[in-house]
Amino acid sequence: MGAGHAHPLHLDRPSPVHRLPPQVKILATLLFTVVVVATPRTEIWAFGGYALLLAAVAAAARVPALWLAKRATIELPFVLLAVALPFAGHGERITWLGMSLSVDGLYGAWNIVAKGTLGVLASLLLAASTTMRDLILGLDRLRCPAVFTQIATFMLRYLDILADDARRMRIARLSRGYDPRFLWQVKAFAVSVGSLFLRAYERGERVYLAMVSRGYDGRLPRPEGGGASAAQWAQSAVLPASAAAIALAAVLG
Amino acid sequence: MSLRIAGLTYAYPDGSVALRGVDLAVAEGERVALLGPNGAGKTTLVLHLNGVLHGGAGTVEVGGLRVDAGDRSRLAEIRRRVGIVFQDPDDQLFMPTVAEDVAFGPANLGLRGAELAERVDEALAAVGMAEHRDQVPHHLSFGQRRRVAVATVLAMRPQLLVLDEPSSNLDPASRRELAEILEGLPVTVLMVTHDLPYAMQLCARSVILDGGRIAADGPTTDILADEDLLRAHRLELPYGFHPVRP
Amino acid sequence: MSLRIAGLTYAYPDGSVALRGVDLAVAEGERVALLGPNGAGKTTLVLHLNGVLHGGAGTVEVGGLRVDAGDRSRLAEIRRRVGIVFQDPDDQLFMPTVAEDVAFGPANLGLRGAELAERVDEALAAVGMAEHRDQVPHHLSFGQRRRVAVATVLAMRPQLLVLDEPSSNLDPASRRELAEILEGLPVTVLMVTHDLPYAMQLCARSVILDGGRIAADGPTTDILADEDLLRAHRLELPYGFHPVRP
Amino acid sequence: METVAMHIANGIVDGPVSALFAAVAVIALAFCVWRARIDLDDRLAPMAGLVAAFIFAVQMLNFQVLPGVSGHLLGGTLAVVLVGPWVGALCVSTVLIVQCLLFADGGLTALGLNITNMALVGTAAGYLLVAGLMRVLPKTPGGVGATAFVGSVVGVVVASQAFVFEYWLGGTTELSLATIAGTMAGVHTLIGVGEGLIAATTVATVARVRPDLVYALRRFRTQPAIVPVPVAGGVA
Ligand SMILES: Nc1ncnc2c1ncn2[C@@H]1O[C@H](COP(=O)(O)OP(=O)(O)OP(=O)(O)O)[C@@H](O)[C@H]1O
Ligand SMILES: Nc1ncnc2c1ncn2[C@@H]1O[C@H](COP(=O)(O)OP(=O)(O)OP(=O)(O)O)[C@@H](O)[C@H]1O
Ligand SMILES: [Mg+2]
Ligand SMILES: [Mg+2]
Repeated sequence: MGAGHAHPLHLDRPSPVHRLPPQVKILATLLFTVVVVATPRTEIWAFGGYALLLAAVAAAARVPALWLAKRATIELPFVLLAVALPFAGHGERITWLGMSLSVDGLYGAWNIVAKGTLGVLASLLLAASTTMRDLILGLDRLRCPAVFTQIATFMLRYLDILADDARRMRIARLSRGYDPRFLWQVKAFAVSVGSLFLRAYERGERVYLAMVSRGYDGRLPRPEGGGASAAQWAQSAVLPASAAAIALAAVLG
Repeated sequence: MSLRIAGLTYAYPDGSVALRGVDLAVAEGERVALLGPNGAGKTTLVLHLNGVLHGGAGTVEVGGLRVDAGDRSRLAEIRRRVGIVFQDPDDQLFMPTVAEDVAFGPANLGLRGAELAERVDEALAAVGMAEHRDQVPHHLSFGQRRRVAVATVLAMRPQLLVLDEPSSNLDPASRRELAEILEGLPVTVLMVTHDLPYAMQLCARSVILDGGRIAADGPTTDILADEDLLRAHRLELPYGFHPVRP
Repeated sequence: MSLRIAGLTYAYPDGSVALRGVDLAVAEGERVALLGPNGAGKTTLVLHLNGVLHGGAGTVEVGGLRVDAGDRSRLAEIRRRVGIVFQDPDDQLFMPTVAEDVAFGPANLGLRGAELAERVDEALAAVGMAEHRDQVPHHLSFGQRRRVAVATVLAMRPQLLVLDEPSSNLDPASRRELAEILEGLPVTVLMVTHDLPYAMQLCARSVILDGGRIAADGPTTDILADEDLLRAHRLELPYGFHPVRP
Repeated sequence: METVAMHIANGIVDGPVSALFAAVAVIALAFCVWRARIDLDDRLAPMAGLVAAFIFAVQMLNFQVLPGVSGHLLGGTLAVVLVGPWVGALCVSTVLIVQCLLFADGGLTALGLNITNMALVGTAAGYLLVAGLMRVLPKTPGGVGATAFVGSVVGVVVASQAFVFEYWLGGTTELSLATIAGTMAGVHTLIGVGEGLIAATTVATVARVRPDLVYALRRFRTQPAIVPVPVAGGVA
């Protein structure tokens, strides 16, 4: 986690989605996910519609499908759970290819896979188009209490320091003849975790003092402007609004 | 901006005592060198000047304002006036790019827009790092990081400038250029250094700190001429250096 | 232990090119100073000498063994022979106490018990840090940390000793004591420094690196006497320094 | 059966129950923010950030508990010992919010559930145990380490049972609750042991070198500012 406070899921692209202010993206993602989760699981076609909406956003954000697919594997434990459900579920059962499956379990599996996948994809698109610092700025503009953004700012800074110190300690050890194959023992690992923590803390404390010395008062200087224009709110409202339209059509139709 | 320290005492949380009653007064516009062996307490003293460290006995006054950790608005005012260049540039740089890091301080002072950009450009140009403005600070060489660290403080235009070993890791030309910048600034300067020729060049007055106490205070030429005094505090003029009056 | 570098080229992952074809040979027992402006690539070069950085073009050979990141056992052998004192002492120190940190290297070389204790005591005594042996390294002053960093490497008794700005942040007496230690060691030394008088005192030969290329290589007295050459690479003798032949 | 990892995804628990727990989380966190104001001085702010970063980093390490079952650490008890219950709950919540938004880990609509389980229930259980144990155990690095270990195991298991309760209220598929409860408890005991070991060494190291940074030790300190380092109490 280094340059420009990008994070492993950030894709640096010049796209209209990347240029949207973070607060409108966060809100759009949240509303979209709420609509998805609120849709009854029997409205199978509605979920297809949501998937198309996300595909359009991905295209606009210039995020490749393969990239999304790979990152979406974070959801795998839940997919595995879903696979088990038709066997473990209760109630009415049907037989398919010689297996006895619970109908409720089948719907349950579909529910988890569909809503889970759509949720993960929406979050991935947000992550791909927003840096960690922008996210914190966005939360700040959404009036998230300052305690959270302050902790998050420091967390961000410390992630850099932890990674940096872990790297420095590794180089220092290697340069003095350490061969991890022999000495990888629980104790050595535990000691280095403890001292990494302390080291990072004390470095971070000094960095914090340096920030305070230059007038830091708990809030990073906001880049100027940064408020979202009406057009930008409208652009980002397209996603949750069309999702809501699909949901209404499905439930009423 | 004058500085007045009285009876300053400090121990770190682990119990090591770093300052044992320091008294020091620096008049407005003076340039003073703070000399002393490793572990003398110089950095600890520096960190008291804007209240970054506090909690021991004694008082620090900057331009007539007493540094008091409890009074946040006064502390903010003091931090506006006192600029500290830390000994380790990695402690000083934390923003994602060099330019943002230099802008951090002035932005906290309320500067915006063209005025802010001008301050940043000016400070980066002064240390010769203008062409690195968009790089990540921790991807620079050590000496380049120190130069940026100096720029972050220059950009705030402090009235009391405190530098902790500013010349270390600078290449010889940058070392001289920094001396020229410091000579041209109409501010009070307190400079910690192990580089006695540098102290001689820049500061008319020197103070020796050892074991957390002031051991000597006087004109730099007199102090550097007193071999016994220097030897008693692990100071000595470098090989090949022949002091000449400036 | 001889050193031979041929056509060494390196770019950091973010694309900045730090070395552009460096050729350098150092004979066994020689002491060579590596000079050059900030950002010249000196540290980058140093980090290649034991394979910490690798992956560019060119070759590095230490005592006839080629440094090759793929061959772990040979790399371990090379790291046994090459001792590097990093520019930033925080890069070097990581154990919970000073004594454990100094013992880390020799213990990896297989030393145990009394022999190990003796190495540690000797190295700490050499840098004058024996009384701090049970302290936490990052609770020391910057200069004290640098001295411990030197001790961690001395304790390994390397055959090729590489020092990246060893004298920076040291008090003048420690600076001289380090020079005396280095003069007394019968090993090959490559020393990066911005302290030209120090280079003059310790190294008969100097090499100037600038922009990732070797710009000059010759006797230190000749190089330091060539004002145009020095000026072209942001080097200059400090104020008040009059070179005299040792 | 495969077991749900700790971060609940969208669609596992139904909408109304998710909304209910979102409300619970907001109210409880508002209370924590109010109480944390008292604790959060100049020094605690960076400490809270580091604890959050540390939890964030260890939560990224998913490790195999049993074949086919992986879990990760929660870090609630570690946070409580170092920064106290109120700031601790905020640290864990911050990590959960950032993970959910930037790492797609845990569903956005399940955020209330995840915060309730990991930042509130797990942390509270850990804290109560730590507060109790610190009365009887020695106030040494060893003592705090042992406390952190026990607190972590219990905190993690209790947090996993909170999920069982939520699933009982609003699970989208009917499953045998006894099986879920049993599996969750079993798996999370193992996770808890791993977590306990990391928390114990970290806390013991910090307590040895910077006792002033350990919240759980603060109440018992006689002198607030300068205390000689206590002799290490036998924990690695
Ligand atoms: N964070 C810390 N915790 C505990 N002790 C410390 C800490 N920092 C410094 N010390 C101790 O306090 C004393 C003074 O340290 P300080 O850093 O002020 O020295 P200094 O004069 O700046 O030395 P140098 O020239 O090496 O930078 C030393 O004995 C040092 O070991
Ligand atoms: N981690 C890094 N990532 C990217 N670029 C880097 C990194 N470290 C150094 N550089 C760049 O590589 C070049 C050489 O850096 P290096 O640290 O080798 O310089 P140096 O000669 O040691 O300078 P100094 O005298 O300031 O220590 C510089 O231009 C620097 O900006
Ligand atoms: Mg210092
Ligand atoms: Mg360097």
